[in-house]
Amino acid sequence: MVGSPVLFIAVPLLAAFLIPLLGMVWKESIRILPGLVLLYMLVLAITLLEQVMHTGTIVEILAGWKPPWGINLVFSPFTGILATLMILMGFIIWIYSYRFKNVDFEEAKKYFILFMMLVTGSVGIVLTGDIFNQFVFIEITSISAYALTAFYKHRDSAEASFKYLMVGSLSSMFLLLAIILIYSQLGTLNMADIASKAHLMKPEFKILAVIFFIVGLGIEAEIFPLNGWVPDAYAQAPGPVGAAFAGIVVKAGVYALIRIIFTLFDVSGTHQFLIVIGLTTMIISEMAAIRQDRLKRMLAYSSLGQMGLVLVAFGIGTEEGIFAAMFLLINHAIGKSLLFLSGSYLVYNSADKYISETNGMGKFLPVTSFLFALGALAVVGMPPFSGFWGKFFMMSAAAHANMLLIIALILSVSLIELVYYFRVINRIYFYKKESHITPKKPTVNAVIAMATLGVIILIIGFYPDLISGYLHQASQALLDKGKYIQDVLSTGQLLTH
Amino acid sequence: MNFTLFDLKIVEYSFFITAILVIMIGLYGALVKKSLIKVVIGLSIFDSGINLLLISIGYITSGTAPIFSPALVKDMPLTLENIKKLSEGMVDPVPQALVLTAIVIGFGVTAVALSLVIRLYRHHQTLNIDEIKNLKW
Amino acid sequence: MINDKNSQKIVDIIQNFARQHSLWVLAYGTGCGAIELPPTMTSRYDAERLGVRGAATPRQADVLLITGYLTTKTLKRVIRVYEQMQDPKYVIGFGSCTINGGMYWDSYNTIKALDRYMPVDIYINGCMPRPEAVLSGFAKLQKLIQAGKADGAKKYKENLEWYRANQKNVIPNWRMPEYNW
Amino acid sequence: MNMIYILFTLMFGGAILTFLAHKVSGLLRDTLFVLTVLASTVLFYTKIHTGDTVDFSISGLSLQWGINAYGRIFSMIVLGLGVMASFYSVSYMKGKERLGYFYFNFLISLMSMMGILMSHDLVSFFIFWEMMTWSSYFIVIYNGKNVQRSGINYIIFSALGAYAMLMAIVMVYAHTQSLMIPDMMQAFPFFPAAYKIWLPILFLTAFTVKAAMMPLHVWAPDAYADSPMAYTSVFSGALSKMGIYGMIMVFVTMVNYLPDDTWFRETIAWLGAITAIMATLWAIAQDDARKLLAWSSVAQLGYIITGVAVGTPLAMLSALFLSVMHALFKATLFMAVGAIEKQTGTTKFTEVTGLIRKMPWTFISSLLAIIGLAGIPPLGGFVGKWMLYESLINSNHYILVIAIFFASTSAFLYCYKFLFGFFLGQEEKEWEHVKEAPALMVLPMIIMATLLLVFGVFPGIVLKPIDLGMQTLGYSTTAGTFWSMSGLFNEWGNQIMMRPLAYAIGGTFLFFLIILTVKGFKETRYVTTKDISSSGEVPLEHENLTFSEGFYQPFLRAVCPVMKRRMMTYYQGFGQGMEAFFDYLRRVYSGNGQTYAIYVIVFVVILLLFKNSLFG
Amino acid sequence: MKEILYYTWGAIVSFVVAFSVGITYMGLNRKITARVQNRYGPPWYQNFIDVIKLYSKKTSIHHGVMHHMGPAFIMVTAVVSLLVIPILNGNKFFPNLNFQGDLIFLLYIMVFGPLGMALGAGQTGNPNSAIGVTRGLSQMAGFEIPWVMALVALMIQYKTTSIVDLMNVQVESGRWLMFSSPFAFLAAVMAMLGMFRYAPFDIVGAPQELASGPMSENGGKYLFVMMSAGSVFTFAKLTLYVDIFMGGADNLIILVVKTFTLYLIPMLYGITSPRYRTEQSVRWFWGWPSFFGLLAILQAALF
Repeated sequence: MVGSPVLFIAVPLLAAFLIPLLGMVWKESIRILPGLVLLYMLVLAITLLEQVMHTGTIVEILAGWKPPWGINLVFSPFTGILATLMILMGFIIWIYSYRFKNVDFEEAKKYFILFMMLVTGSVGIVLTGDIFNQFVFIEITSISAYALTAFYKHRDSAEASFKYLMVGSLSSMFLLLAIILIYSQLGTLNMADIASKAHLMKPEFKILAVIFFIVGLGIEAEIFPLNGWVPDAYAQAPGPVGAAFAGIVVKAGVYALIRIIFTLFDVSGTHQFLIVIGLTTMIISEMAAIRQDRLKRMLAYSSLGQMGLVLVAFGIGTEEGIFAAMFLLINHAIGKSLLFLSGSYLVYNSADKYISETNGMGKFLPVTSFLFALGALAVVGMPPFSGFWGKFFMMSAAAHANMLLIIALILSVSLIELVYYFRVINRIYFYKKESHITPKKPTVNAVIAMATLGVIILIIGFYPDLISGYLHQASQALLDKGKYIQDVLSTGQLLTH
Repeated sequence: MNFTLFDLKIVEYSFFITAILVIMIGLYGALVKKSLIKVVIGLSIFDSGINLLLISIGYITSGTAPIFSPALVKDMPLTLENIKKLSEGMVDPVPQALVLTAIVIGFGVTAVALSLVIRLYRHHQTLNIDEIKNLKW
Repeated sequence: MINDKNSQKIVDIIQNFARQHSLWVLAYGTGCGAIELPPTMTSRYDAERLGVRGAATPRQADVLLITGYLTTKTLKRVIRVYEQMQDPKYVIGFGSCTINGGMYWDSYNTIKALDRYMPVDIYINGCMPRPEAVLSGFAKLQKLIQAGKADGAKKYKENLEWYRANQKNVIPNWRMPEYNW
Repeated sequence: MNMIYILFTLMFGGAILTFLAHKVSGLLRDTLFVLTVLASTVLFYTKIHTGDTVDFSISGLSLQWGINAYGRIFSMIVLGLGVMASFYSVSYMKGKERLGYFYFNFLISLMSMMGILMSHDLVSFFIFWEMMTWSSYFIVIYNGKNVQRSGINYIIFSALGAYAMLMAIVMVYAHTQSLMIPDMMQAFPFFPAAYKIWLPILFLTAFTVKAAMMPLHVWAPDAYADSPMAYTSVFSGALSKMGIYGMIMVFVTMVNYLPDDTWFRETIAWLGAITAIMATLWAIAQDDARKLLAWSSVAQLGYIITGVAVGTPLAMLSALFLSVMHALFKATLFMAVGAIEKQTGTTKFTEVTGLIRKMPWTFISSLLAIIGLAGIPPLGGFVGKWMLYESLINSNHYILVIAIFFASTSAFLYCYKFLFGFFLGQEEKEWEHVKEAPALMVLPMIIMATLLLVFGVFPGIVLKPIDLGMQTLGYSTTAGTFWSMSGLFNEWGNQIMMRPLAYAIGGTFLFFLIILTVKGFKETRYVTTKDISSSGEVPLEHENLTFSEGFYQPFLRAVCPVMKRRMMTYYQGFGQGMEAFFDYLRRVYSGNGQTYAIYVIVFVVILLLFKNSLFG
Repeated sequence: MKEILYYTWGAIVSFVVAFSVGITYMGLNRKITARVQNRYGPPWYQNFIDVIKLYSKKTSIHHGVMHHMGPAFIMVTAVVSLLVIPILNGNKFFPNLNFQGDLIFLLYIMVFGPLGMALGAGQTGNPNSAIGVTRGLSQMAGFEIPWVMALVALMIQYKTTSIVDLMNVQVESGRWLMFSSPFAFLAAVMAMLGMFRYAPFDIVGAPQELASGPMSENGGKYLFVMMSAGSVFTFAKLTLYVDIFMGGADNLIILVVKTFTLYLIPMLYGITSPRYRTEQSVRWFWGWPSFFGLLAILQAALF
């Protein structure tokens, strides 16, 4: 064993605190350290994942308290894949932002601290087995996200951040309420324990708890009425942060929501609710996206739509559906991050980030533009890129579950998505550059980061078997509630002996 | 009307009622007031209300602190029955721990919020939330 | 067989007969004479019984009818029309204006003798000639054709330089394709 | 390794290598491009035999590639046109920008077309279908003209079709648990009633989009006209045939099993006929050759669709034969337009006239192609049309045959306009410098035009593989009953022998041509087109008397009632309405943080209020 | 080889007959027109003279290869349609290719020539020619509709697309199709008005407007071939009508009588009519004639 899941939280957190200290000694270290940490985590995650796929879930107990009482970390195939994905995205985004704020040491320091916090929080959300612990991680993520959103002083980023904060703090209170409810009913905070005792809860309280959870976690999962902050935050945050939101934070939010709905309670109607809310999110945000005139807002709205799609896929509830949802999640993480990363270079030197300002960039930034197009094709779901498989598996899962109307709806919404992405691609390649824009060449590290994402898209597109085996196991792991409970609780018993 | 019962209930529910009142006040502040400062204050109040609610769950009327002091334990052997008996009148400590964490988080959020308010004021020269709408649709 | 002299003679007779009885007329309505053509063609005099028939374009026409005075400006067009016609082709000068200028004898911008500019096979006298005169002119032309004497086109070809000089003399801006026959 | 894998590897690898070679040298790129097409054609025809299959699986989906006789009909079009167009485009695209991009997408679209023909399962079919869509889309916008109009229209409609197909595919998959097309065909009769209606409709949506059928055709004229002519020949000739390919499969395997398939067939047949009529009328109204040919393509596909929908053996034969012929003559014509565009820089009839003496070979090939397009004997187009009419009459489609006939009679108008506009009319000084297009561009045109003539006199050459393909589809053999090497028969036993008729036509023509030439040979002279009998007036050098503005004004006045409304305006209205609606809807994101907070509370309240109905 | 010679011989014979009959008809047309206009008129053989004269023109000009070939194209239409149309019942005397072609081939070969000639006319560069061609093509789109409707009606009624079969039907039943399918006959005759391009449908060559339209640059031998083709084609068309509507003919005399009777219709209609504009003409054909065509199809489909 190379290490245990706790390292995923401890190491980056430690790194976050070490950055300012090391920065005093060697300025370059603040850039190198996060990368090293993330690389280590990535290696660790992949090793652990491989192990988990063969031997089964790893449950780590913190501070020696047995699971029903203490905090535990669960590295199951499901959580493991998500954590690996997040760390991978974190690493790629680190490569991309290695030269971020090259001249401004203080700013860069802040950025890397907050970024590490963000990764810590998100990975923590996924790995933890305790709802209150999850709440804390959510808050860590949120606060660092607020700060990262407000990173640029000269833009309207404070406004975006404040909106995020208002909505975020409101709903975190609801999350707390939900936790209170559960605790008052069951007297436990451990997820597995809650899951095993959920039937003891009064049904009204259970529903109430679910509702509060949905509201509390929906903010990070970006479901419809709670996602007003998303376009603002994505658009105003620095490019890599936007990518991190799309690639890391949302995934954590969706995970939390899915965990609550699939494992904690078996309230009837939640799956249908997921579908309804996912469809609503998708439809409204895609409709908003097509009318955007700013690139990043468009990408943000599109991100919302994608997450809606993921929620619908989860809502199907069958193993196939979850498999498809995971596929879509991964595709979205990779594709949308690529779009954010390359998109921020396409509109690098423009103040307002209008889509029209990407005109003619294909000539000046060929690689970036190509990768943007690739990302767009992947997100839209054009074969033979990765997005297609996700969409296809999702469709066939829905068809197996006899949800044809939903497929039709999703497809018609996808049409909208296709239109606005192709509009941008057209602009990039076939319009004349606006004279006041000076294109900014991407730095080498940025190109490497983006190209890595592009290559991943192509690989998954041509050879989906690469990940589908893992994903099948992950979806089985999510569905097999009993095994989860048994894994977590039995570990506790094993340790006491 | 059963006087004693009512008397007891009102004490027991008073925490809840107060907490909900505080939450409502907080919501009013956060959702209706136009000044950013007042919104932040409202959020804080809302926060406090939730914390109050959280504490009230673990609270038992006229309970004792959840500490096994030597005076309390005296010479009792630490069997499961004894612990159960002892802890009967005790207030549940977990909500309190949670609340402590929540307060800290709330503090952090409020601090970030206030700093954002300062930034917003510098940027927009106003604290009216309706005028800070550069980002929309 | 065709080269045989006798048969060539027979062929000539047939051809001349056909040419004589099928006169397709391009009536270039230049002057007042054009008004005399409708009575000639319609039921009162009915030139069609002689095989005389209007042709729409010079390419199809056999006879060019110059019905009256020609201004120098019109002359250019007439020459062009004439040159566009196919051999064998005939020109009928119509009215005294084409002979000697008639009442426009001292006009500065009409030509006086059509003969100097294109070969005229038949003149029809009068100012204006009545349809009877026109028909008699056609009959005369038919006789000429039968005798093989209506060879204006040949004359034109042979004396092209002379005609051309005369034409260029009166037409100031000569901008026409050369008649490279 | 299986030959089929090698074929696809070759084409895909060739595409990527061509793309990369663009950075190295132009010659290498062109060579690689042509070699890829040639090599894959040779490989396909020598090493891959009818019935070859290869199985593999992706993510638990078992897939199969292979080729059957039916696919071979279309592969003939795809690869044939591919070879022709590849030679052509090397010359045509010389000196243009982004050639790596162009050739890459060209090869990808060829590959995906082959993929469509060789997919025996629905997922690879869909994948190749979408690849075909995006690769052709990238070529449509290659010129950068009307990108937002033609490109977006194309992609919207294609995606509409593709998504409809995806829906159908997942429906089939969910129902049969198999992705194989033969499985689907076998299972179709046992599908639930609703599936039986919806599956054909969904599939047909996809296919008719590509085949540019009436309500879904609006993308086609712009897309055909705006892509580079070197590709349009493939686009209109081969890519649109993929729609026909799919349609035939749907009709043969699904519509046949519908409980009431008559109205279905009638509807599609009529839509095809209406497409033909309307597109013909619009083609007549065009002043740009590319637009004219584009509309004409739509019209021709209308005939084919009608043939497919009628579905009798003779009609199917005619549809397939017309597909091949349409590929030949429309590719020739688009190439001719490309040659003219390259030599003169414009494709407007109102700008170019009198090229016949400057570009004689282009003229001859477009003349033959136009004769084929108009369906005039003895060229291939006539054979197809003859079979179409006979099949319609034999199957009692009385009014339909009139509609088709009207379309094809009106087609003479634009046929003439095309030839007249470019090649005839007065020869102008402005175009005096124009030379014949390079040999690489002319040769493919000549070859295809000659083939058109050969196939017209000996239709059996083409009908033989078509017959084999139709046997794969479950038709009994039609050889002898409907056609022989140069003869055609209808169901009532009436016949037409192309060879003696062609002799008669050719003999008469030659005889009178000789008379015309020999008679007075010395006294016949050539005069320029300026020397015309225009009332004795001499046109000046810069005066162009060619009649090219408002060419068919009287005819268009006669048909104006039906041309007042364009399908496009409806779509535009719909699109604008939708966008306005979206604009209204997105105002929920008001930009005010407090509003968002209120949304949170309202969301909670709603959930609490409806908690019983939601989570009961 | 023997076959080819045989058919060539048949073609030459039928060409000669068609030429002489057709050109006589055109002369008669001029004569009758003159009499209607209260003139004496040219002799009936006037058109022979015209044709010979045109042939004996010494010089001629052309504007290019297409222009040169144009008349040959139209001759192909005339001759090949004559070859496909059986001239007498039972294919007597005039052996031709009528078993090799059917009505649909005929419909298409009938536009071969006009299109070819249109190309020739186009190459002249004369705007009148091009305008004439556009008018002609437009009008063709007009009259082909009732014409095809009539033919389709016959085809579906008698389940054949062969002209010979239609003739045989009439011979066997002893009833002419013009009586058993009156609407088809009506539509076809109305279409014939357009086909012959006499007034009021003489918009193509309208001499007063277009200077004889497509032919305006043709003279001499070109006009000769075109006129001959016109006369042959006139005869071919009339024979076709007689064949499919009037029971064909057993010998030439009957054929001449029948065709001339039929020929009187467009002739007399033309003499007494002014000229339509193009769109009026086109719409006219899509009006009543097409309605009759529809009726014919209904009749054929229902009874």
